[in-house]
Amino acid sequence: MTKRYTYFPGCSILGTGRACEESTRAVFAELGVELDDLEDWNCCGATAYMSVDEHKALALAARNLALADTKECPELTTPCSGCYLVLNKTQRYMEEYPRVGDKVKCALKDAGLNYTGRVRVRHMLDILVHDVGLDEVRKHVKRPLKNAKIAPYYGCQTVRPYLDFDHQHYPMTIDRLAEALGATPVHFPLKTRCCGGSQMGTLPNVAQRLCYAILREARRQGANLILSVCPLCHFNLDSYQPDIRRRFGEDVSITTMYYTQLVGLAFGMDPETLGLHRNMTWDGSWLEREVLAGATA
Amino acid sequence: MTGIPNTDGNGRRGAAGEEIRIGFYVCHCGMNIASLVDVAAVAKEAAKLPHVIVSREYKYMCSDPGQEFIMQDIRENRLNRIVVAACSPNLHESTFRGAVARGGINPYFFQMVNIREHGSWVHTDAAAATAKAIDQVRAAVARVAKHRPLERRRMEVNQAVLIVGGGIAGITAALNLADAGKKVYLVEREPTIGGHMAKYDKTFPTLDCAACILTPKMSAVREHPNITLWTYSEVTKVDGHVGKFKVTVRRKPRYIDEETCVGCLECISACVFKTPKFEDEFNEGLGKRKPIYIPFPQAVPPLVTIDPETCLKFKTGKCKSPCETVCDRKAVDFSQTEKTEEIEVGAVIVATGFKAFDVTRLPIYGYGLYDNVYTALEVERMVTSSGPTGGEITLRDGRVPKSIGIIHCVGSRDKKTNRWCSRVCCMYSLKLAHLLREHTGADVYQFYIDMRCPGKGYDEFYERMLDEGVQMIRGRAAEVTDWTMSPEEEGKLVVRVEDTLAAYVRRIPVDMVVLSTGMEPAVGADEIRRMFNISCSTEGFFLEKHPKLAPVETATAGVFIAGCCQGPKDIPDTVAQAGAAAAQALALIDKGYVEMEPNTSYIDPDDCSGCKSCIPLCPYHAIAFDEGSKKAVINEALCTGCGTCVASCPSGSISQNLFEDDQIFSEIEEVLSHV
Amino acid sequence: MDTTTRHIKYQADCDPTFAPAIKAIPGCEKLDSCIQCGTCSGICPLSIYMDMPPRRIMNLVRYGFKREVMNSNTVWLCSACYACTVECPRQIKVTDVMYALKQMAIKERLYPKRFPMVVLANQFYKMVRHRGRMNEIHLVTRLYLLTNWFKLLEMARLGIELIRRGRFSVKPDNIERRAELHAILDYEKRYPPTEAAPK
Amino acid sequence: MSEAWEPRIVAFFCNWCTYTAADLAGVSRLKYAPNLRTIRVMCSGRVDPQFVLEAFARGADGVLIGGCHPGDCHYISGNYKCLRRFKMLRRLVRDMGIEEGRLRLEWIAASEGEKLKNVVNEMVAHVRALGPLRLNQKFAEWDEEMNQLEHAVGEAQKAKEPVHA
Amino acid sequence: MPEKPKIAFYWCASCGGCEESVVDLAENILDVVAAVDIVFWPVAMDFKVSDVEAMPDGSIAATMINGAIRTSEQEEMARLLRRKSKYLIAYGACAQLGGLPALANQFPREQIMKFVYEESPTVDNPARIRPQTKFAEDGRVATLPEFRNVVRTLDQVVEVDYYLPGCAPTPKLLAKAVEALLTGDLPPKGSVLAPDVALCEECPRKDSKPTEVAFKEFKRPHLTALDPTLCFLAQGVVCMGVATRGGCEAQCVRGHMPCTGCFGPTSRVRDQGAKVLSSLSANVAAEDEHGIEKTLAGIPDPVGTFYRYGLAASLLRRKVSLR
Repeated sequence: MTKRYTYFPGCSILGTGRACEESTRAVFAELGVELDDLEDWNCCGATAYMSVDEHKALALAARNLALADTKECPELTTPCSGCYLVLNKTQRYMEEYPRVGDKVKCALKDAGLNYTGRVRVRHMLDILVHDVGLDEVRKHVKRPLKNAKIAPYYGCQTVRPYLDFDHQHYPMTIDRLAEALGATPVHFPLKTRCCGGSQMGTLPNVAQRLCYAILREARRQGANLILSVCPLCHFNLDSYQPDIRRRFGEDVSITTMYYTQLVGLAFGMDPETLGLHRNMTWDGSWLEREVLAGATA
Repeated sequence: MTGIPNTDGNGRRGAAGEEIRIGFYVCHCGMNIASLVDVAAVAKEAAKLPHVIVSREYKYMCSDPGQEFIMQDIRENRLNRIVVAACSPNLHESTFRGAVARGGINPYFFQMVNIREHGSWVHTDAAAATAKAIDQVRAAVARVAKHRPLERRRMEVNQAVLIVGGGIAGITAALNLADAGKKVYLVEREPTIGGHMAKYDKTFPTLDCAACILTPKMSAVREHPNITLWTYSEVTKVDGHVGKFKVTVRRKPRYIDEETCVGCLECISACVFKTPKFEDEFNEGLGKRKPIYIPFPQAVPPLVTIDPETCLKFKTGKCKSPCETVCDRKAVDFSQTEKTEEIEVGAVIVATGFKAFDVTRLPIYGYGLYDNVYTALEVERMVTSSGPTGGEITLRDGRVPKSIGIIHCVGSRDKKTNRWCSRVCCMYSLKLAHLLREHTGADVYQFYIDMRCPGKGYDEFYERMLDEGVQMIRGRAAEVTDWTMSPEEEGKLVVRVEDTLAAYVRRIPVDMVVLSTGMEPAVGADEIRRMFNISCSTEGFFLEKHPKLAPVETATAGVFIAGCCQGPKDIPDTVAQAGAAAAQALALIDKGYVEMEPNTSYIDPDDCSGCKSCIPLCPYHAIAFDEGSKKAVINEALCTGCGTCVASCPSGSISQNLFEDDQIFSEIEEVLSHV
Repeated sequence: MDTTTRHIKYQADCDPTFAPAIKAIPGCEKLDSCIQCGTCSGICPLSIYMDMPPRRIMNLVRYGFKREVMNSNTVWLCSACYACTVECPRQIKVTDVMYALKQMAIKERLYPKRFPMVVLANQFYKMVRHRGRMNEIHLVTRLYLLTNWFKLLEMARLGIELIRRGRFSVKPDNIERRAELHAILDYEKRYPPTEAAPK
Repeated sequence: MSEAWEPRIVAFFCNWCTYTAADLAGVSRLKYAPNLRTIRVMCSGRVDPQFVLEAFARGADGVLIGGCHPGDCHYISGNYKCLRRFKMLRRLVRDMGIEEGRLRLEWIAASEGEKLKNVVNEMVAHVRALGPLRLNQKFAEWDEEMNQLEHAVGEAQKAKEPVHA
Repeated sequence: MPEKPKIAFYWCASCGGCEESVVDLAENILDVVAAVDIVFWPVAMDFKVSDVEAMPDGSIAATMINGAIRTSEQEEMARLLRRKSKYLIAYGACAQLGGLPALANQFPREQIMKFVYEESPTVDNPARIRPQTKFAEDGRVATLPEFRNVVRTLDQVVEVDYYLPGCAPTPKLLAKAVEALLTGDLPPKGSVLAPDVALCEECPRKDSKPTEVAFKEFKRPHLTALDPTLCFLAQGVVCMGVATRGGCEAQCVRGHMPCTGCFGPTSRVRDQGAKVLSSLSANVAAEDEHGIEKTLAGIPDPVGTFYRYGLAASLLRRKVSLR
């Protein structure tokens, strides 16, 4: 059974988030899910656009919805939590506030686009766990990750404010996914706490402190791996570990990866294919040391 | 039952030949009406209408002088119809009918026009509001000309009362009524009466022991000759109406003969399960019970119950049943089956109580995730000396807590869960703070949004807690977590909160968190509501007839409500309301009869073709087919006057008193006469 | 030296147009129902850095303390994690209120000078308007050039790492139909909000 | 009438829910359009389709029926009977060329003063947009075709009168 | 010997069945003829309108007009006969209620004209010629009556004294009416000369109806095999008998057809269709909106079903033309 979704990659996927893209495509291809790229998509506007002009922010994101509206499959999916939130919010606000919705629709119409409202924005995690299903995932597992102790990190915009398939404060979706891969999820009280997001660029002391707390707590709870869902969260948690060590004088280093990379590893895929070499915290021996050795031992 | 005929014998198509003389009165209601509606214009227009002899305006028509005008005009101007334009008929229709009757004419020669609630209070344009008032007056004048004299019906009232729910409300009401000599049926779903109150240790603000004040009342219920107590039973069907409700009660088998069991509890010790193994509902799961159990030692009736879900005899059929053999009175009876009882009562008091908020709906407070997060009800059981821990406050790992955080408003004042204030949580949280300090000496923090202590001695109690050193942090706890940032937080739960009065975000490490859960409508409240035809608010609490003036009556005559099924309240208020409900029920049945509005439907046998279309439409089965005459007949005693059959009769052969077709047609005609 | 200052607010100090302007923005309509419980501040991961907790901002906005709100750093610390919005017992969309305040501040140039968040937002806005997509490297470079250029040096390590791992995309990415995008974004210019939108 | 046209809506409210909701709207001082003319019945089940047609025939621009929410009827199920009749009546009325929006059935509980206000305002706005129905005036217009004849016959009669005299 | 009372018959918009029903008096017609003088009966006897015009006003004892009023000529005749008659009797369903011709009130005149003269499959009229009210050629002028926009009952045009219901009235009712006229034993003016109780009372299937009939579906009689002894409503077939005056002796039901309502409502009902609608829909079994709609969909044409005879006399009278 092939399932098809309209795919919105998002800007960061083209740069720092390349590995997220690579592993997502590889894993979904393996599971027989087709991702049909949205042609000529534009930036969703992220948090910054909303700060400057709300109408433009909604119109900007709505262009993508209008493009998706013409696609055969009205389910629009994206690997980036920020994009997921913005597209979702745009759609809901257009419905909830007809005044705004009408204006945005007029703007779209002026540019020759039409938005009917049939598009449904889905998170890739939702598709993996609910549409594909954990049973199907389990079938593809060739390398159960017995020794991996996972701190599942959902971040904020995946779950808030629109998550409808799990609890927003203490979700369990990744925990269940990790179990399906043979790994052990640990209790992780900070699983939905913000990593600082784009504040990393503007207020590094603040954002790094937030990441410090997350990394530290993951180790404290006995994890040897943080799984993240969003390219930005992953970037913050993965790339700044040396800075955090310097700033707070504590070694909080821990391997981090996208959940899709872990799924790929369990499926027996090559780390290179999954873009693992692009992660700052990736160390080629990790798999050998933490997972395979443990599994055979 | 006596049904008094409701027609005057003049026939239903208008009183014979009398001249119609209408008096019209418009009320200023101080400035409530007159500030927007031009009452003088209304009176002037009314004066021009057919049959109107007198048209007056007055400042307060409902006052004694206002009513006196009507009576005087009836006498002096030989009026025989009265129309008053004032407030809602729901408020003063009966007042004016009384005046009309005292004036010497039938009280149903009266029609009221609502120009306040439906007029001056909801409109802003004086001309439009006046025009509307005039139209409605015109309709009333046209209608009242077609009114006929009617009599209220009297019906005998059964002298028994049904009380649904055996908590403190049901118990209070039952004892009040039984002491007054009335027969009471008390039906309780659980194996024992006592309700939530039986689970509490001490009661605020006096800190008297709940059991000490409740258990004597429970025994009194059991011993009262006028009370029939059916526990482990549920109402399944209700028919009839005020004065004569027919109620079906399902009595679940407890596999113990109630007559012979004396409550020696030998059977429990004899059970093949040597140690209690199953979750004990009464102790909120903190303790364990056996398949054969008694909820708590002072349970009433003091009978054991066998739970077929856990009993081996039922599960496997292979138990030697030592319980059966040990009982020298042979009270254990595995062959027992469900029984149904049918009773007739004159009035009903519904006192089905509440359900504590399910804290798993708010995972942000970590219940179920962290061992040391408790609900208030669990802690209540824990501090009780007869509870599962014998009154010892220990955490699940056996430690005695040194610091405790009590979080208010869990499932209250929160639009995501329950919007309303549960009213008792502030006070019981303070009480628990006191008890917990008393038992453990721990530091206690209260996290509250607003401290609500209105009640006799309540604020004093709050002050006493402040004096005792309970720390009050004004802020809704944002989360409970075990994530730590500093050594002193290690191994503790951290409550993260903004102390809004200090304007700092604080992290308070505690050993134990208590969630002060709010109140929700009880499980099954919706079925009860449907059975007894009670309205409910959007939250699901039963709706009283009037929030101020009829707080224990419901929209259904003869059905009263008491306690938390009507809304969250504390024990004193519950008891007061239960007393009020008992008094109302008593007033109803002690009178011996009820008077009912005469707006019943009737069929003219000459007109009816016997098509039977109306028969299935009557929700009260008041219409029957007379096999002799081959016509439909309405039993007036059963008719409640909805008029559904009237609207449906395809040959127009059913009429409704006070809502005759021609009366309504003339209203339609008149409200549109100026279109 | 006497440094005592007088802290009193006269009603005339409040701006009566402030709250209505904010409440008119979608998402901010429930502002008045705030009960000052502090859940937003308590759950906010960044409130510990704010000079005024979000709860206080809510109160100041609804009663018209525009100057005080605009002088505070609170809105610029908000990272839009939506925790406050989700947890608010009155279902006030606190994040949207923060956005509304940011928009107003940027429009009226009322933000604390050279606050990096504002620069970031503006640069992002311009870049996306121009190209249709955002390039992280370009954005961050511009941000540091405009605010604190020697930060660029600090970032050298990270930059080199990113290049090494193939995550450094230098080529600015453009969408094809930019005219279409501009038509959408300039809609308001063509039809100012006072005029009725054409059907 | 020379005054500008104002929609006239005849409302049949059940005593227990919607009439009481209207009382509540009053007590709460909610403001709504003054175009309603209310007729109180004990139950929405009493609303005879004849009443609705009569109201239209007498010149109503809209008819609003208000009852208790399903499951909340004071008389157990009168509102269901009303709902069933309404479903058929609305089809009939539509087939007779009267726009559906002119006939509404709304469940408004005693506690829903706010809903009452909104329903009335919405309906008045909707009927206003539809324009006048005013069947009574239409009947008069239709019958005008006969009046011309009556006039002509009258004239002819006058001319002939001497013959019979 | 006193002069025999004068009687007139006239035929407006109807099928002619009412005229037949007079003949259906069979040999009894001789008694009638013996007792009265028929002074005007276009279908059977050669009288001219001018003869009637010549009569003194009020000189005819009773005139029975059948048919609805659709044309200006019918209006003219109704007025003339009204003036000349002491009693004017609306004879039959069309005169009383509008009858089948009144179903045309669902369509505007233009639509009817267009269909009849242009679109009907049996019409060949390429020039789209339509009848004119006035046509002049060679100095001669031909006129036709005007076709009205509204079909009317007789009493919407002139005052009516009595109604003889039915499609057509039964000879029994006619004979009774004539007898009443002759003896002067007349009910109050405006009465319908038939029992004021619904048809069920005299229906042979009355006893077969159970007391609790709730409709799960509505069946259409021509699509269903029906029990010839069981009440139609009990079988889910729309029978208007519950809302229709008796007096016909349930001839249709005896012929295994449900009542379609030609005797009109009882005196207590203003709108027969609304009443039967009320009764049938209230007795639908479904409780949910969807189920209710599904059941009621079994009556695909409510106007045609509930107002087969009564549309002109109904409260709404005719379809409002949509703008």
